Parts: sequence; structure tokens; C-alpha cells
Amino acid sequence: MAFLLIFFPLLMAGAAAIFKSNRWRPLFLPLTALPQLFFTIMVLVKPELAVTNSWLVLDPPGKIVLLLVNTLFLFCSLYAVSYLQYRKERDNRVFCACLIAFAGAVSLVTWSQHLALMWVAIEATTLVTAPLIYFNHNQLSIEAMWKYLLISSVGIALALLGTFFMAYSSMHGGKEATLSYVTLLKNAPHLSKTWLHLSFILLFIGYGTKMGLAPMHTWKPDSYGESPGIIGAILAGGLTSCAFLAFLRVYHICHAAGEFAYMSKTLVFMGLISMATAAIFMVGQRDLKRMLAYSSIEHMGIVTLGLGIGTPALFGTLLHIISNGLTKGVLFLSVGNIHRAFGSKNVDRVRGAIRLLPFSGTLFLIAFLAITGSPPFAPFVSIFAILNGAFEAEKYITAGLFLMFLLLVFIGMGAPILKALQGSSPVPNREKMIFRDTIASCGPIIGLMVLVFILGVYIPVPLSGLLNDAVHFLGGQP
Amino acid sequence: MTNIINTLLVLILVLNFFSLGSSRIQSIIHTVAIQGVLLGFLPLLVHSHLNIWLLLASLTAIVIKGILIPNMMSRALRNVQIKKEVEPLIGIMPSLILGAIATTFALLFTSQMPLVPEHNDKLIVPAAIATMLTGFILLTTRFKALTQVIGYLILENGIYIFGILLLGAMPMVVEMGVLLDVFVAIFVSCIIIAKINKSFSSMDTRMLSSLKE
Amino acid sequence: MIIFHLLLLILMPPLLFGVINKTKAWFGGRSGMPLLQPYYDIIKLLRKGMVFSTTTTWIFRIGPIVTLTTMFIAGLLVPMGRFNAPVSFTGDLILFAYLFGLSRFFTTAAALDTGSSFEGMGSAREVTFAILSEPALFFAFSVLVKMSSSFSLTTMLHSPFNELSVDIAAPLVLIAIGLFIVMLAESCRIPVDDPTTHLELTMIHEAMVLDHSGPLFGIISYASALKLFILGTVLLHIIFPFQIGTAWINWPLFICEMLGLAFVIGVIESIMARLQMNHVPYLLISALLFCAFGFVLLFR
Amino acid sequence: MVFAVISGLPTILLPNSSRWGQKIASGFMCCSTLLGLVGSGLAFMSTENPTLKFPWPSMGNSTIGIDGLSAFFLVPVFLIGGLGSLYGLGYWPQNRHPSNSKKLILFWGLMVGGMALLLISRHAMAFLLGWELMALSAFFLVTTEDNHLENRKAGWIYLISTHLGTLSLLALFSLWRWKSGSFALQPISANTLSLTMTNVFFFLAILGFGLKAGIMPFHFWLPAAHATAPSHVSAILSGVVLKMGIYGLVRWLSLFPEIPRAWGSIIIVLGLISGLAGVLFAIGQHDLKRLLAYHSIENIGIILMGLGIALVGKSYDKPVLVVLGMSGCLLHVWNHCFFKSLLFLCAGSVVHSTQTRQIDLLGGLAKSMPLTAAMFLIGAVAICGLPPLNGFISELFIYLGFFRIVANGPEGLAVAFGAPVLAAIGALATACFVKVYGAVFLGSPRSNCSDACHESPFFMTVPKFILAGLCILIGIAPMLFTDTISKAVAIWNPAMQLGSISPDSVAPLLKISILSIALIAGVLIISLVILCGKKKVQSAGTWDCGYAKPDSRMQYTASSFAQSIVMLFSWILRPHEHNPQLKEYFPKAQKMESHIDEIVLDRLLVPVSNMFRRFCGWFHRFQHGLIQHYILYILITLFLMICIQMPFKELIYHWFKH
Repeated sequence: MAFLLIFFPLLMAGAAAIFKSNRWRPLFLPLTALPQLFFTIMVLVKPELAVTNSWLVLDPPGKIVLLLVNTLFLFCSLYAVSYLQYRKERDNRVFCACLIAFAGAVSLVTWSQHLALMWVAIEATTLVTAPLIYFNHNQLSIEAMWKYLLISSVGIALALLGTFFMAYSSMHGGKEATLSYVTLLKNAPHLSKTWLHLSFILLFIGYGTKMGLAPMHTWKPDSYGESPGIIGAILAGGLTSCAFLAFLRVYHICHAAGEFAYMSKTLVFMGLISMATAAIFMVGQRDLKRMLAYSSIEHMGIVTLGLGIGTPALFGTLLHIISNGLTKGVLFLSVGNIHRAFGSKNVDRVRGAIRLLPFSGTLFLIAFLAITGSPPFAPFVSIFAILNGAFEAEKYITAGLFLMFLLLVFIGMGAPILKALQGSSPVPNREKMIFRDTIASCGPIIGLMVLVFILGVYIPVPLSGLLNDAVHFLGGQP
Repeated sequence: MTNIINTLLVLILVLNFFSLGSSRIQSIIHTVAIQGVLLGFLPLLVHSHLNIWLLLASLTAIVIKGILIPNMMSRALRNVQIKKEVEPLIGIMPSLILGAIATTFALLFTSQMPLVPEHNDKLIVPAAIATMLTGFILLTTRFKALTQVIGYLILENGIYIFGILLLGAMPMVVEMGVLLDVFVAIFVSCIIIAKINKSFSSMDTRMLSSLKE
Repeated sequence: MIIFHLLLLILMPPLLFGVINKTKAWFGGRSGMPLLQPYYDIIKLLRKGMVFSTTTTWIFRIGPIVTLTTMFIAGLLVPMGRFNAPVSFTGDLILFAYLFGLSRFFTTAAALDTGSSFEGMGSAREVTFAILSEPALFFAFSVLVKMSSSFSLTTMLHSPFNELSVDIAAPLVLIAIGLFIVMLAESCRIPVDDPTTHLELTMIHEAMVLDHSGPLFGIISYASALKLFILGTVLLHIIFPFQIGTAWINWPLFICEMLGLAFVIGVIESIMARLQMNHVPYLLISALLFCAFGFVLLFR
Repeated sequence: MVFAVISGLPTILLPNSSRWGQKIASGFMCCSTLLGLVGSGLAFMSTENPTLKFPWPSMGNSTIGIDGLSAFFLVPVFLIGGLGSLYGLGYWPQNRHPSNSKKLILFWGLMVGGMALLLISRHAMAFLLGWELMALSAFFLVTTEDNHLENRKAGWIYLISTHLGTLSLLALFSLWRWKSGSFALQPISANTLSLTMTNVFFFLAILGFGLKAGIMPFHFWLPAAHATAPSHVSAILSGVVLKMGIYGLVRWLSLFPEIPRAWGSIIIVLGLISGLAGVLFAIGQHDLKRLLAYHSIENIGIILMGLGIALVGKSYDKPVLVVLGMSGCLLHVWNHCFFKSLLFLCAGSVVHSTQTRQIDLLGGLAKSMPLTAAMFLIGAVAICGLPPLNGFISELFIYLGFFRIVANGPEGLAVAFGAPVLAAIGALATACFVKVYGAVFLGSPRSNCSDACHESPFFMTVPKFILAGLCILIGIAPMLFTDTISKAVAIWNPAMQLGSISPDSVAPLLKISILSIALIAGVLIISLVILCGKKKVQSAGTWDCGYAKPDSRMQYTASSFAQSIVMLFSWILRPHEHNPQLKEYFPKAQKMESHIDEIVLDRLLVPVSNMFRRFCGWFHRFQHGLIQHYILYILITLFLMICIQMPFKELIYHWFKH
């Protein structure tokens, strides 16, 4: 099963790469995404499929991320078809191939039970997403891609060193060096503390760079701002979740090694720092996509905070990964529509988007309210759960700061967004516009939004069961 | 045996200083190539019992780190018909001093770490850390895009040196995967450098600073 | 009792004006108008016809009538002499105060209805001064409530005075002074306002009723007399907190007290000049402070 | 019953396409109104409080139920909900506002639904759901005309404040769940909470609910939002939505078995501040609706005074005080809802026909729109708390409470000052509304704004009549409503045995009503005698005191009417005056103007936010595009974390050992 999930997309990517017609190539995306999601669901319903060999096992957190990414991938690929129709002039060979390959890399990340293998997969996701950022070939996108590639490669390199340190810490006490997740978990208490701490730091920084935690976030606004909206969705919803999963495994090992007290301080601190950074850079932000990038930084900070709070907040944290991913999808796709309708993503030029694009504008507004934690949407539930966890862990100051940063982020984010959405639009007559809301360009967004809403009012029993399994797996009580 | 390893590692450290000190990109590339070849030999020496996998691993390392990547880089450099000096943010001398500081830090740091007994007499860990730091120095103090890639490569070399200690933990496939990733990363970045060069007609990363707050 | 009450309430008020005028005339060495002149004026006015400005609406017509009615009902709430008021219940003091408010609302609204700048000016001053006099009134009430721990004018004004000691005498004196000033202000006497002047710019009450004529004007002047009478009644209970003799002495006694009060007002009017208009608030603030101090004194 | 109410509401969302859509929508709205009123009426009748449980996996089982208290608050919600949508038919017709009237209708329904939900919810999550539904739809309603910058700004400030409120409610409920074990809003048994925790709850509640209710320090969003919204929206905002904050506070405080003594005083002092400051700022306004908005703050203050008295009674175990305070509070909730909505609707008619909100441009409207004038007069007399209308009754309760505290009450001087301050508030309100009524409806027109003005259409008049009728009814026959009030009070305070103490036993409502009727009758009789007597009546121009040809621009304007009061209180109002300098001998036309800033917003929040923006701008220098620096950040972070982790003490000790 694992090989199917990993190699099917790669094959499709190859096919897309050699496929001739620029017009029909985009269809490969849904053609990959649908089976991919189907396989995923099959794995979820049939537990016996979840074990392929000792290296490739799909544990509950992996299931969550795999489900999330493939759902997101499906909607994005549906959207991509219409998007690439608008961008006929541009050759989409690399785009399609890399996007499809990304799905494969993600599957490898979720399945791999060997830390070094997982590292390879993460690096692979970096490498396949780099060309995607370069989709509209201009100087800014080159710069964005360069920064993205170099910064995250450096970060990932540190993560590799951390992985090695982890292995080295397992060598102590005359044991054979190992990087197998299960083995490490088994003899976690015997790991050498010093090396474990070092490897934790390195892995945190490494995968944190990939997640985009401050102050390693610097690549994020640039690459999100310069890439098409759909790529923003994939990066903010999928890539960061993969990095989070990778870090989650490290967290799990350290937790098993009884290092929680040590980690907790660091994680809470760094999470709050990320939220603060996001809030600070959002204020006075004029570029809508960069704004969303900072929002993504903020939410990575929130999940880090959740991990730092520990088992009381684990449920909320895992749920937040899902809700954040889906909502980010809505935000990026709709802002992509707005960008194309106005030919700009700068607040000074975008006005009255709701009047001009009734659907995209409204969806963007709703998603903004959702991502800032207004009921009745999914992020509200997860944020509230994390808050409850914070109070249960008696971290009052943390909870207070958390709420304060949420408010600051809301203020920083709302001012430009409302400025862009409300008011009367500069474009006089809607007939002359090149781009208008269509079913193809808004349907997928609406679908995602519906998911976000449903999760907000009612979490389906299988999903909550899955989340509880994950919490249990990570050592909390469900 | 240990002495040979240590001499090799000392050579590698010296090469680090060469890469910091040389003012021409081409020469840095050569330095890195030599370093790659030396790295390739290390596994054979560290793990006394030879076997086919070990040979294969060191062979690929030598091929990739010592031959393929340097060739790519020199080609990328050749495409650029402009002056080929490194443009350091800080001068050559300060960066050498930084390198010295980094090496001493590495030694001190390792002296504080609880090593596995049989690694105590080997210079592997300090060499690895020192090389990494050298890579960081190159990454942060050089303006040319290509020199930054070289810095990244040296960083990877340092990590590779550490990796030698735990070949047991690394199955062959994973080993290959890591090497492949490094290779692809540098390959992609060489392509990007070519694109940068095409659209900015320079490799200076100071051109690449229009995205900011 | 109620008969007497009503008779006094209806008949006596204009007499106070007569007394005041007589006193002023006497001070001025004139013989002055007859004591009953106010009655004649009112009757004459009631017989006249009316002139309405074209800008006015029904508000203008109804204003004086509301004033009269409210004053009358307020009069039913206050006890006279040492007898209970015809109507008394818990919290009637609040109704009492708010009836004044109602009459003020309609008087000022009627004044604004004419659209004349002078009447606007007058009503503006009226409401401004009310802002200061109402809290003073309520401070005084609070003092009485605290003393008598009862919430009705009748019991309030009667109970505390059976035993008179220093620690209740001091507050009583303070609020008596305060209430006296309030009374002067509310019924527009010197030093706050001069009912006899005819320089419109400086008037308050007279300016508000410039346009009223005939029966309405008669009603207005009667109502103002009634207002003075009622406030005076409240004040008298605080000034003379004694229970003397049998019930039947009380009525003449009360009448004498009332006439005496009118005489005092007359004296003040003839020995004092009207204050500058922008100094009036200070006077009222002082009244407010008197009552407030009385209140605080009670609480220490 | 409850479900009929809730399900009646979303149906209005469907038809909003044609111009019939609006009629259908308001038809649905009125149906839901009737249903809701019937439902709450049944709740008053029935002795037991029905509750419904339904599972809600993400949040644990949720409960909704209706009791005297929520039914009491449901009445205004549905009443104004229906009347407002009726009014909207005439005020905001689909065909004249094609762009935004759909939005208006949609969110109107959503808001009413949200309020109904939060009123009947017995579970924090459902409460929050309704709360946010209400808050967000209120935002969209405020920004109905979002093409005006002014409206956008008002909406944005409102959004920020409501989000702050929601966040503090999140903290509140989260703490509640952790301390009391569940999200259910049920009274907790005594001494389960530590004292500090109880007080934390109290202050969080003040912040969260006070922001919505517009208590004085947190009122900054209110005037702008209420002034810029369409008038029937302003009516429901200030008449009903503010009360949701009050409801939250009341409901929340009813959960605590024992009340710390300070709470009552704190609430009363807050109420006094809000009342006094609210009416003071109202007097200084030139904008009709803005003025009314400030009066909402004042009335919220009065409501708080009642609540505070009740709290004092609860903490000192004085049932009479509880009954007096709570009756005043609740009754004033209704009254304010009625007369403030009435006033806003009349103001809406004025704006509708004259297209301006500036008081000083209006005048003499009583002739062209007599009905509106009469209705406004009723509202004005009521809001000043004057007999014989409803405002007086509720203030009577509160006065009695204050006097009881003064007479034999436990509390100190601060609370005892309540009665005089309330009197001052009443006098100020009288001044303010004389000013408004005189300037807008009386006298003669001050500008040509009121040339083309006309009486409002049928749909805009009916709601006014209903509301005015309610004002009069409560005014002259308050004893009809004592049962509902006492029911609600009993719900609020289950622990204390109120028993026989009912509102009309502590306040002489019967005599009051008799006197009020006597008052009205007297006025009528005398006016019949005087005015309809066979006297010769002639009409002439206003006497000009010897001035030749006084024209309408020489009238006393509203600003000059208020000027003496504003000057009296200039130390808090701080009016800005732009006086022209007259230099040359024959100066050309000059104008002088004055306005009063919003104290919290313009003097505190705006400067602070600007400072914060500059502070953030300073950080931008750390991200100015050079990748070398970015990599350096990573390195620095790495070093810092390692240094924090490394055992330095041992290190140094180790070095200095030899």
C-alpha cells in the first residue's frame, strides 16, 4: 500500500512530464488526486493495510497528515485545472510534474518510520516545491525560489545533523546506533541526555525552518508572496504539516525519554515568539499574500505552543493542523482569484473585492474570520481546545499572551483585508474584466469552506476517533 | 589507523581554511573537490572491516562529492562571463580568523561532550563541527550565489563526516538517498544560478534583495 | 384636613406674591399695590383672549397647562401644617421631584416652540440651573431619609423633629440653607432672576413666557406662585421642626409661617441685587455643596 | 416552542431576490416575532422551565432551555426584530438600495436568530455561537453602506472591540469549564471556587460583556457604529444588542452563590460613571443619531445601577434590595428598548425625509411631520424618566433602592451618592431632549433641508405607534408586568427566598398609576376648558422684542442651547472651538464651529495604536531582503539555544578547578 501511495504519484508525474499537450496536461492533477485520496481512505478504514514493512508504517499522526494533505491536494488540483486554463501562455510541464511528485513525497514522509528516511523525504518535498514557486517566471519569483531553497536546505541540513546526533545518543551504553523510530521509542530512556538535547535543538531548528517558525521564517513571506495562490495553499497547508509531522516524531521520542519539562519551555517560548513576530509584521502589511504568509507563521507558532503545553492540548493541536490547513487553502485560493481579477495583490489597488467578486471576496472574508478564530469554524474549535489545555496545565500567563497575540493578529490582519474587500471597486464595469467568478474557480474553494464549517460545528466520529488514537499514541490519554 | 584518520581530518580542516582564504571561486571549487575525495576515503578507514556496501558508499561519495558536483559548479561558473572573484561581506583575513575561532570552538565543544569511548581519540567530531561552521561562514559572508552553494556543500560535508561514525544506523538506501538529495539540491541551485545570471546578468545576491518589508 | 389642605393649596399661593410685593414697596417707601392684586391680575388674564404665534404648535398651548397640573399634584404630596398630605406613599418624594422635572420639560419646550431667540435663551438657562438644583434637592431628601429612615414626604418631614439633637441639627441647618437657595432659583426670584425686569437678555422665567397671553399667561403666573408655595411648605418643615399645641393651632401657625417666609423673600429681594447671569451657577453650586455637606455630615 | 422560534428565523434567508423578497422576508420576520412572543409568553405562564438536551460531539452535550429570565429578554428581541423589519420596508426598500438591501435583510435575520440562540442556550458553546452570530451580523449591518469611509471605520472599530470581547469570553468560559468541570451554565455550589478565581471571573465578565453593553470605559465603539448604521439597525443595536451584554452579565452573576461585597459597589460606580458621562457627552453632540447613541450609554449606566443594587442586596442578604434593584434593572431593560427604539425610528424618519443628521440644520418639523413629532415627544419624555411614562417607573425602583441603602443600607458613602447623581442624570437628560426636540421639531426651519420633508409612509409609522403605546402602557399601568418581573428575579436569585416580596409590594405602583392617570386627565380637562372655550383667538408672528424682521436663522440653535452646560462641564468634555479672528473693520462672513471628541477613542486608543504602528515599523529593518542575514538568524538561534542548554556553571567550574 505504501509503495502504491508513494510511487503512483511519481509515475503520474513522470507521465505528466513526458505528456505533450500543454492544454490537457493539467487533467493529470485530478486524475492523480482522486485515486490518491481513495487509497488514503482505504488505508484509514483497513488498519491491516497500514503496515508495509518495518520502515513503512502509517501511525495515527501520519494518517491525519496524509488525509489532510490529500484532501487539500484534491481540491487544489481541481482548482488548478481552471487556473492553468487562465494561464495558457505559460508552459505547465514542470508545474504539473512537480505538484504531482509532491504528493508522493508527502506520502513517503507520512509513512517512513526511519528518521533518516523521513529526512530524505522532507528534503525531497523541498526540492520538488522549489520549481513551483518559480511558476510565473520573473525576477521576484527567482529571488523567492532562491531564498526558499537555500534557507530551507540549510535548515534541513541542521535537521540531518540533529538526526545523526539522535543516532549517536542511541549508541551510548554500548548499543548499536539506530535511527528506527520504534527502536528509539523503545529504549528512549537510555538515550544519552546531552546528545538528545542537542539533537532536539538541531531538529527543532531544522524542521522549524521548514515549518516557518520565527526567526527562521524569513523565506516564507517571499515565497508565498511570489508564487501563485494555489502553491501558497499547498505550501501553507501541506508542506508545513509535513514538517510538523516530522517534528512531532522527534517530540514523541523526547517525550518518551522524559524530556518534556525541558522541551516545554523552549516550545512555548518559540511558539509565542512566532505569534508575536507574525503580529508585528502584519501591522501595516500592504501585500495580501505576504499577510497570509505571516498568518501561516502565526499558526505554526500556535501548534508549537500547543505541543509545548503538552498532553492537555494535544487534541487541539492535531485538530488545529487540520483546520489550519483547510482554512489556509480557502484563503490562498480565494486571494489568488482576487489577485487575478485586480491584477494586483497590493491593498492600495484592491478595493471593493466583494462587489467585484461576490464569491471569492465573500469566501475570503469568511475564511479570514475563521482563521482568526471566530466561531463557528474549525480553527475556533482547535484554538479553544488549545486554550483549555493551557488552563488545564495552569499556564495562565501563556494563555493570556496567547489571547493577546490572537487579538493583535486579528487587528493587524483585519485592517488591510477589510480595506481590500469593502468599499466600491475601482473597476467600473464588470463586463470588461478578464476574470470573473466561475464555478470552476470557486467550486473547490466553496468545498473547502464547507469542510471548515462542518468541522467547526461537528467533528465526525471517525475523525475524532483518529485524533484520539493519535493523542493516545503520543502518550496522552484520549 | 587512528593517526591516518586524524591526518586526513587535519587535511580537511586545512582545506576549510583554504576555502575561506582563497579569493577566486575556481580555486574554492577545487578545494571542495579535494575535500570531497578525502571524505570519500574516510569510511573505509573508520570501519576497519571492509565489505562491498562500504566500498560502494565511499565510491558514490567520491564520485558525487569529488567529481560531479565540482564539475557542475565549474560549468556554472564558466557560463558566467564576468569577474570570478568572491565578494566577501567581510575581508579574507577576518573570515580566516573566524574560521580559526570556529575550529577552536569545535574542539572545546567536543571536549565537553560525552563521546562514546572509542571515538575519544579520533578528531572526527571536532572536524565535523568545524567544517560545518566553515560552511556557515561561507554562507553568511559571501555575496556571490555560487560561493553560497559551495558553503552549503561544505556544510553538508561536515555533516557527512559526522555521519561516518554511524554507518550502522544508516541503511544503504538511506545513505544513497542522502547523497542523492544533496546532489539534486546543488543541481537545482546551479540551475537557479544560471537563471539568476540570465535575468540579473550577475551572481551577486545583493541583487536579490527586493523582497523585503 | 384634606379640605383645608386643598383650600390653602388653591387659594393661598398668589397671596405670597402680594406679600412680597408689599414688602418691597414698604422697603422702597411706597404704598405699593394692594395685597390681593395678584388675584385680580390672574382673574383679569383668565377673562382675556389669546394671541398665538404662527410658528407655534400645540406644544406651546399645552405647556402652561401641564405645568399647572403637575404643580397641583405635587401640592397634593406635601404635608401642610403638621398634618399628613392627602396622598402619601413610599417613594412619593421621587414623584414630587420628577413632577417638577415634567413641568420644566414642557415649559422649556413651549418656549422653544415660539422660535424666538430670547425664549430659547431663557429655557437654556432654566435647564442649566436645574442640573444643579435637582441634585441639591435629592441630597436634602437623602438627609431626611437617613434621619427618618422612611421614604414618604409626610413621614419624612414629620418624624425626625420629635427629638432635636445637635448631630441632626447641623445637617438640618445646612440643607435648610441649600433648599432656600434652591427655592429662590426654582421660583425665579432675586438673586437668581428678577421677575419685574423687562430686559429680555437677562431674564430666565419671564423670558420663557414672553409669547404667552391671556388665560395661558394667567395659568403660568398662578402656577409659579403655586411652585413657590409648595417649595416653601417643604422648607418650612425643615426650618420649624416643632410640634406645638393642638391640631387647630397648626393651620393658622402654618399660614403665619408661610407669610413670614414670603416676607423674608421680600426683604431679600429689596436688599439684594440680581446676580450676574454667569455667577448664578456658583450660587447654585454652593447650594448643592451645602446639601452635600449636610449629607456627608450625617454619614460620618 | 423554542424550535418554532429558531426554525422560523432562517427561512427569511431564502427570499431576498426580488422587491417582493423583502416583503416576504419581513412577513416571515413578523411570523417569527409572533411565535417568539407567544413562546416567551408561555414561558411566563408555565411554572417549570423546559430544557432540551442534544449531543454535540465536539463540545460535549449541549443544552438549551427557556426560563423567566431568558423569556424576559426574548421579548424585546422578537418585538424589535419584527417591528424593525416592518420599518425597513419603508425605510430601506429593495428598489432604492439594490446593492446592499439583500445583505441587510439577510443579516437582520441572522442577528435576531443569534440573539435568540444565546438567550436560550444553557451551554457555553451554544452561547458563544449565538453571541458571535449576533456580533458578526451586527458588524455587517453597521457596514451596510460600506462605500462610505466613515461607516467602514466605525464598523472596523466595532469589529475590533467585539473580537476583544469574544476573546475574553473565551478565556472566561475556558476557565469556567476547567474550574466547574463542564461548559454548562449552571449555578455552582458554594465555595468550589477560590476567591481570586471568582474575582477573575468577575472582571473577565465585566470586560467581555461590558464591551458589548457599552459600559463607559468600553463604550468607544458605540457612538460611531450606532450613528452610521441605518436607523432601524441602530434601533435594534442600541435597543436590543446592548441588552445582550447586560443579559450575559446578569446570567453570569446569577451563577455565583455568594457575591463578594465589592462587586455591587463596583457595578454601581461603573453605572454612575457611564450614566453621567454618557449624558454629558450626549449634550455636546450635533449629530442626532450620535446623540441618541450616547444616551444609550447613559441608560446602560442606569441599568447597571439597578444590577449593582441587587448585587449589594445579594451579598448582604437583603431580599428587598434584590427585588428593587433587579426590578429596576430588568424593567429599564424593557423600557430603554422601547423608547430608544422609538426615538431611533423617529430619527430615521427625520433622516429619511430631510437627508441630514445635523440637528442645527433642522427645525420646525412638527408641522410637516406631526405624527413623528408626537411619537418623538413621547420617547423623549420617557427617556428623561418623567412621569407618567415608563422611564419613571424603572427609575423609581432604582431610586428606592438607593434610598434604602442610604436609610439602613450596609454600603458606604460611594453608593449613597447614587440618588443625587441619578437626579443630575435625569436633569441633564431633560436638558438634552428639550434641546433636541426643540431644535428639530419646534420653531421654524433653520435651513432648506426641511423644505421637502414629508410624513413617513405607513410601514414606518406603525412600529412607532406600537412602541409608543407600550411606553404609555408601562407608564400608567406598571402593575400588569410585575409577575413577569418577579419570575425573572426569582430565576436570577434562586438561593434567596424572596417569597412574598414582589415588585409592587416594595413600590406603590398602584398609586403611581392613579396619579399618572389623574395627571393626564387633568391636563386634558384643563386644556379642553381653556383652549376650546369660546375665547377669541388671533394669531400673529412671534414677538420679536423690538427687532425688525427676525428671520429663522436668528433662532437659538441647539449648540447655543447646550453651550452653557458644555461650558459648565468643559473640564471633562474638552470641546474644540475654532473661533474666527475678525481683523478688518468690515469682516467678511466667518463661521465658528465646535465639536467634542470621543474621550476614550480619540484621546486614548488612537494615539496608542499609532505608537504601536510605529513600534512595529521599527522591526521591519530586520527583514530587508539579504539572505546572508537570514541564514545568520538561524545560526544565532542555534547558538543561543545551545548556550541556554549547555551546563555553563560546570564548564566554568571545570576550568577554574586547576
